[in-house]
Amino acid sequence: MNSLYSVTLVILLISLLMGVFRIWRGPRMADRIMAAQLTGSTGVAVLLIFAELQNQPAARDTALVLALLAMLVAIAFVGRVWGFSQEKKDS
Amino acid sequence: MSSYLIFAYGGVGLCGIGVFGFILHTHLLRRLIAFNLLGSGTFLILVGLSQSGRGEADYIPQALVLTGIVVAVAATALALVLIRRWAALTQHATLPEDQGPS
Amino acid sequence: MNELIDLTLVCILLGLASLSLFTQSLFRAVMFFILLGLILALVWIRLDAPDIALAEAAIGAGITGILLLDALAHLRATSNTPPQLRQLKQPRFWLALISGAGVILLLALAISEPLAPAVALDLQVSENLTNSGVTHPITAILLNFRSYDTLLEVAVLVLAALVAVTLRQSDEHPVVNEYLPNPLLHACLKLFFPMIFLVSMYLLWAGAAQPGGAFQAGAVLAAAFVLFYLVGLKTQLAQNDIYLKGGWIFGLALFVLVGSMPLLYGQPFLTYPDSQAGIFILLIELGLTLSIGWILFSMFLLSQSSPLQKKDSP
Amino acid sequence: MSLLAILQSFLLIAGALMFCIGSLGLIRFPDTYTRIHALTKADNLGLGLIVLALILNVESVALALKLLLIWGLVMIASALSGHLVAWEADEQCIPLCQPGETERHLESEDE
Repeated sequence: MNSLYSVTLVILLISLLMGVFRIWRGPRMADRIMAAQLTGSTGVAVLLIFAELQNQPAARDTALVLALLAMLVAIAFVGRVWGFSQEKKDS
Repeated sequence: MSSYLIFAYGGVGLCGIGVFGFILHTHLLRRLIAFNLLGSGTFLILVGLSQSGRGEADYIPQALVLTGIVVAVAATALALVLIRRWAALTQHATLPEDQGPS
Repeated sequence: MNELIDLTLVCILLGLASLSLFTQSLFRAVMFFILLGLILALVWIRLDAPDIALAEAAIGAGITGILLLDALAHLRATSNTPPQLRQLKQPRFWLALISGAGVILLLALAISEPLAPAVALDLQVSENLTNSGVTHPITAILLNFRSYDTLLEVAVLVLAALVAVTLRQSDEHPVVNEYLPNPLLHACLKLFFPMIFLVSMYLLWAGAAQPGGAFQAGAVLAAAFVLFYLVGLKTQLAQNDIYLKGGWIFGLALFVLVGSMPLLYGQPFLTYPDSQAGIFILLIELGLTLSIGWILFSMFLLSQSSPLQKKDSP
Repeated sequence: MSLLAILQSFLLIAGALMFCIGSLGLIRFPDTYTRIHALTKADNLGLGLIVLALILNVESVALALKLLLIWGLVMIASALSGHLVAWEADEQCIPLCQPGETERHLESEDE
């Protein structure tokens, strides 16, 4: 069973790296934010696997906190950064 | 090599990158990020090193680091207040000694 | 296999750290830094430190990211410094390189030979755990064995908030809160607010027996307050100085008050009677949670009150 | 190997692959609007399959509910952020990708 979890982890880490690539590449800020959102969800999945793999129940609580706060960055981005830069462009 | 020690060495790497970036960059926001990297590296060394000697979780450094993280985020927030005030007053996000002769 | 996963995590960590420092765009740097916080939370779980992982998840994914993004939006109007990596010939670069390499070398040398601890503190912790009023060692250390440290830490937080409030600009620049007029956002947040508060209180309550406690709960609570503010809900409470500063002092005052109660019975400061230690700790932790959440939120709020004013003539 | 274990391993690998496919979509799709599609699919289905696999061997109902709660929260959060990004992109009239155009023609927005 443990080796199965490890294989799942490796695939998830590859997915995480692809998300990092999209953040690096862009080209728009919105793409970076979406990639960050996806890596956040991948992180939640990794934490759930860690909880089983290491017999660490508190990892699930961490996943819960991460799931609750993952959208904060997106909201802050849409509300603050994006509109702001557009304003600057218009003027 | 135990996995605790691997992360301690990772913390060493973070500290080095943090110091490098802190000296290299002049933009204050980047310096703040570098400073935070240095802090995270220190936390990793602290927990990883003490646990690698014992081979199991060590609660005392963990409690120390927990306090440290909360103080670090308060320091970051205070630094951001200072940086924004500075930028509002001078229209620059760098310190005067880094702005060059212009 | 386990070492492979650890090595991969360390590589991702170092890669993200370098990317966040050496990418040219500042926005990208901030995004990588937020992602680094996420990876750090994973690393703390691998290090068997779930308490720190909880705090890191709440702080790295929540507060720090928002603080940096928000500052970034304001700093965009400042003079843009040219990308640093083009000035490779500068003496600054060599100084930075030598210092960074020196730090890595020295630290690696220092940790290559493990030190034997002089005092077996962990044994003392496990021996006294039954008298501490809680069963989770970290909460026992933070709020019973070393409660002086925690008290002073909260004092440091209050101090930071006080410094921030003295830097606040006068009332001629009132806080302008941009409002996101999206109905779906508000509907979802009506679901999320109670959930975040509930999780915060759950972490506080769980701290007695399992990973969790005042710091993690406070960080989650601060994220909830920031979310409140970001979507333009009422923050009149935070505009009033009495409530603002009262919230900072509340946790510290409660801590001192509860800590000095043993003085009435001739006991030293901050020593709880063994039978009621659990209740004392819970009371202090509740105050600390509210105060830490409020302090972190008001630091965010105070950084808002410094808008970048365009000068007509530089 | 019992039937349950086979089912579980299938679900785990399928979930992880779903995440991979989502990331791949995020890389391969040409513009912002199509990438939202990749984002939400990966979150919902990928995490959902993994959570289903983990639920099969939990010991208590409360734990199963916690896992389901995490899944639900991530689903709402990703749907919400996808919606917000699309809403704001529409507000700012970000152009759709035309046929034959690749993303390389777009200059980076924030530099």
